[in-house]
Amino acid sequence: MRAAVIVFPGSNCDRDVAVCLEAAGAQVDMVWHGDTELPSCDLMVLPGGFSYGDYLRCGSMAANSPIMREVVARAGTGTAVLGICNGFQVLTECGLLPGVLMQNRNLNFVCRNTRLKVARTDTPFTHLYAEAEEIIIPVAHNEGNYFADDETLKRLQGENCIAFTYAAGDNPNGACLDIAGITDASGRVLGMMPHPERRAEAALGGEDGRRLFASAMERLA
Amino acid sequence: MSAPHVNDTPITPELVAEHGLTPDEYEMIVAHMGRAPNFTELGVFSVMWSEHCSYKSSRKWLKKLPVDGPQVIQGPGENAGVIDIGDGDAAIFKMESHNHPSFIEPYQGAATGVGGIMRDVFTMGARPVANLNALRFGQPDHKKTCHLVAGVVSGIGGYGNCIGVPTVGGEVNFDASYNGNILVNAMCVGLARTDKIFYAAATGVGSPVVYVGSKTGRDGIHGATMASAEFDDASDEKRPTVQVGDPFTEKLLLEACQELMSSDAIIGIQDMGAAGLTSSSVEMADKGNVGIRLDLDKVPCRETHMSGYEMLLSESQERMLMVLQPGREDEAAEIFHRWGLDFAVVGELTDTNRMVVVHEGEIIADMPLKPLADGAPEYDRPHTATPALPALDAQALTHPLDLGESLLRLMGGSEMASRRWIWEQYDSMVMGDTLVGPGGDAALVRVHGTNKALALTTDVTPRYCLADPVMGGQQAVAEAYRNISATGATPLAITNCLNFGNPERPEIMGQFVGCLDGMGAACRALDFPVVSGNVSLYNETNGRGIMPTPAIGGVGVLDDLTKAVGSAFANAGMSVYVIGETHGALGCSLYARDVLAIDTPAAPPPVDLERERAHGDFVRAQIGAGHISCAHDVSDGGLLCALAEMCLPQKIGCAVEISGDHGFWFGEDQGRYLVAIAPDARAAFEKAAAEAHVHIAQIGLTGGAELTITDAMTISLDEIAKAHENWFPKLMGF
Amino acid sequence: MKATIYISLKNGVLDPQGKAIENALGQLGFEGVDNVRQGKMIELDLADTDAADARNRLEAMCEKLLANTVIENFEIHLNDAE
Amino acid sequence: MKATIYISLKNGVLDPQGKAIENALGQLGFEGVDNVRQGKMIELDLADTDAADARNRLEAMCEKLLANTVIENFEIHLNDAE
Ligand SMILES: Nc1ncnc2c1ncn2[C@@H]1O[C@H](COP(=O)(O)OP(=O)(O)O)[C@@H](O)[C@H]1O
Ligand SMILES: [Mg+2]
Repeated sequence: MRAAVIVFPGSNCDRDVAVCLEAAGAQVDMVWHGDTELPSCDLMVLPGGFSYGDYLRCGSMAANSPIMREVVARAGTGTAVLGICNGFQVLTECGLLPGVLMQNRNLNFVCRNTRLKVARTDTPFTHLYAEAEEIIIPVAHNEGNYFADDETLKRLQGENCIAFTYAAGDNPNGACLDIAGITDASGRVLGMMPHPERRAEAALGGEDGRRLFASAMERLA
Repeated sequence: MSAPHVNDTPITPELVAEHGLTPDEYEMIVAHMGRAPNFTELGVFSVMWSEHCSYKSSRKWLKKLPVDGPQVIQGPGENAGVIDIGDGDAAIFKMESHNHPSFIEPYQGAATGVGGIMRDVFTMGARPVANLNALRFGQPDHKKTCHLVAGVVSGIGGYGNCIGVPTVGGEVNFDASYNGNILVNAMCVGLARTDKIFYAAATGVGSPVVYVGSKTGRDGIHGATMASAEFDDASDEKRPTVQVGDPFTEKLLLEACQELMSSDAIIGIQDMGAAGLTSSSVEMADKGNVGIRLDLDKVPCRETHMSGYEMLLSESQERMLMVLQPGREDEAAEIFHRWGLDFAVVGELTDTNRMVVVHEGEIIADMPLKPLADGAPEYDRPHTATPALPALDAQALTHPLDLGESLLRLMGGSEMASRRWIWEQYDSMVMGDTLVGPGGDAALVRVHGTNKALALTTDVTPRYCLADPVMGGQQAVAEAYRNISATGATPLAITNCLNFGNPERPEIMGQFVGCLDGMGAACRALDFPVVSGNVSLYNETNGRGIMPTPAIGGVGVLDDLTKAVGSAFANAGMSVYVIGETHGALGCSLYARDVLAIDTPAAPPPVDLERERAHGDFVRAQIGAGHISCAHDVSDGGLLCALAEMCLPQKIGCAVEISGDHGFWFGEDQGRYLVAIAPDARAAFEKAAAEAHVHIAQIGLTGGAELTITDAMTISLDEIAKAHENWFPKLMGF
Repeated sequence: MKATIYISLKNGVLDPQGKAIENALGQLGFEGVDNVRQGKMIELDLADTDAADARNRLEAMCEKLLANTVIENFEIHLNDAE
Repeated sequence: MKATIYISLKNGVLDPQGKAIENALGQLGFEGVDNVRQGKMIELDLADTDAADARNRLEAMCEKLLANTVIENFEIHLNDAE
């Protein structure tokens, strides 16, 4: 699998996710935001961090950077996209996924492990998880409170686009329907607030996140 | 046409005083200059000779600290200290205070404190890999406390999280002496290769002096002098000097500097911290024993009509000064421009040993460098030692609460309650190498791509330092040593941040001298030298000083991270031992303060440095041998609180089979650890202790969901956890 | 020409900051404060000299970047006076 | 009574957000945009019926909570009309 990790000024989980992709066996290209050329790849990754300082609205400026036009075009032809944390915010800002990520309910940044329920397993990212399996993945964000209007939420449910939810009682940010991650209808675009790359080896406390990269490796290669 | 020039301002005694200089100091300046300084020169001298930049009250005593060792690559005197951690890797670290700015504007004050200390570390070529902080606030119920806690914590997180460096540990105390003067000490640790370390010294006459980073505004003008001045209730008026941090720009600056550093274009580099352009250029030129000529018309400015005085003294953040190899300017400019940062050649090195500043075609300052850099007087301020206090006799005291109630009060009180509310606001995991984050003894951060880890901690117990500065100084170093040892790592070196009141008062100066004496002794005995540090004096409001607070930042290394042990019980059926003798020292203990409500001062627990070292060596060896499955040092709250802390994280209880009085359970005798030993390792562990002449005692067995002491106490972990976890959220309103 | 853009959350969109401010005001003893909503204000200078052009450009800036029209409304004020 | 409070950074205080927005607008091809400053706008309903009282209370709210007067200025608008 060839994966392109898009690096925006202010991205700070780009290396972390590249480490996990490589550990899973992928060949990784780091692509600078100002580039307009994207190498041919099977997966595009928008990493976590504070692109453009999270100024104005998280992800808003990154969504308008030159490389994103290319990412959106490629996504349109079926190339898979994974947006983690700030990457998820970019995906909603550029319209690849619906809704927005608002400030956390208690207005504080939150970094801790959360229990997640895997709600959709027929995607290239989640097929190695069991349906309704509970896994532990950390979050670290100030704006992870997923919001969409009722109609959109209904559609997400109807089209089985909710990939991960926070387990009951463990919603760290007030997200609607406890949403932690969503996909597009095809399942090839995934945006999620939790950071699978931070729990992908035993030394870091657990390996639940590793299977997400292994899934992608199997399905997208 | 020429506007009135600031240098037309006459130098009056009042102006000299406003610059924080004494009449004698002014006379010395005149003597160095061979004439009266003009207004700009006075400003430059005043910041360079401020307590903050010149260490004039503390230098004499700092010189006595041990700064050498085979592990030391660079001791105090550079932007940060550097130690060798093997395999060609170096750890670079320093701690610094941002106390006064954080009291005035907690968010920005704390944020810029974090930004500043990270620049100190990455100017030396390191990539920052961990941040820690040591915080002191006033009483929890003081009217300003919550506002300050909230602002400081989100400021630290706001900056560190954005730049993408994990905040992995720290400490927090509350005490009335900090009501009007909080302490915000930030520590940063970075990694570099030992052959790629950058220093501040500028060499090569004619080499270009280059300014990079953000533009200069009127931020924090006189910040350095403010940091050395006592607060009074009129300090509100000093507000417009607040600097605003921009972590996004700092992240770009970090990446751009790292990119340029991978070439050999840089001769010397220095961040613009306190006293900005002035101190960075003076220090670089002085260290290289050259002169410097600055052209202020080239300095990128954010505001119009800035005077030379303002540009020289501005403390705008996220800026660096570099001296480049001649001819490499374009290559460097390309990098900084690509990262969207300002880049300007603002001067050159000369052979004059003078600092000459040009603005609008005129020389506005021309000063000899040596006196600026190290001509400030060194004061031997009068100091009186803190009188010795009697020990507290545990036997003579009746206890108002039973063991369980006492335990709950301590575990759910301001000093011991969980700091989760704080650390969950910090990204402690970014960079993917945090093996142990906040909540353990020392944090463990893997050296990226290796099997090694750094062990990091900050420690000091101000109430001990107040009662007995020498013991308090020793204890702070010893506790850092212990926290690192408890993970299995080898303690290597420390940084410090020495927060004290007004040194012009002999009893405060006595505290300073005593603490340094104690620190020095402990560093020597434990082979734990000081490689960097910072002094913050005049921490007082309306004549009331803070408790002496010499915060220690300790760094150790674990060569094989698979050998690390945690501080929490992980399995039932383990034997629990206490290492070190327990006499029941209640003087200065939290129990004496919060349960017995004793307010007559008493001696703190004594530190026995020889034993401290023997116990540390023993614990590390036993961890290395695989005999110990978890280890925790015994500090605040004594044995019973330490036991509770080991039970809570994984909800594994403990049944204690020995009995003791309140002194035994809550005394804070030093040099102790609690360890859990698997049944099959007990014999080897006990044999090793006997051979090493280390006192150990088996006290109980892990298991269950309660903490029990036979015939004396049964308390569910849930109940302790509730008290422990609820205090902070309740204080902060959620 | 100077312009100010006011960006506010659409009705029905939850405003956690507004709620938090409302609670905090209550705790400080300010009573009778309701429906607190927090928005943004962006001030800028434009090189344009024609007001209609300026307004068109500002609208485009809002649509493209300054506001997230899924949840936000914007309002443009031109301070032509100056 | 409805009120709106506008909070902006004092002159001379660094506004990293404003600067970042200015750069982003430039990259999107919007030229001639300068001095972008970002501020806050807080809308609220007040139980007060007397405008002078309301203004006093709002001032107190700004001083105490809404504005960080170390670095920010505030401006109060009462929409009595409604
Ligand atoms: N300001 C803070 N930031 C991050 N972590 C903190 C902070 N204060 C305390 N902690 C963490 O809480 C734990 C307990 O702190 P403390 O009681 O000071 O530890 P110790 O007594 O072992 O030195 C430690 O892991 C420490 O790193
Ligand atoms: Mg400890």
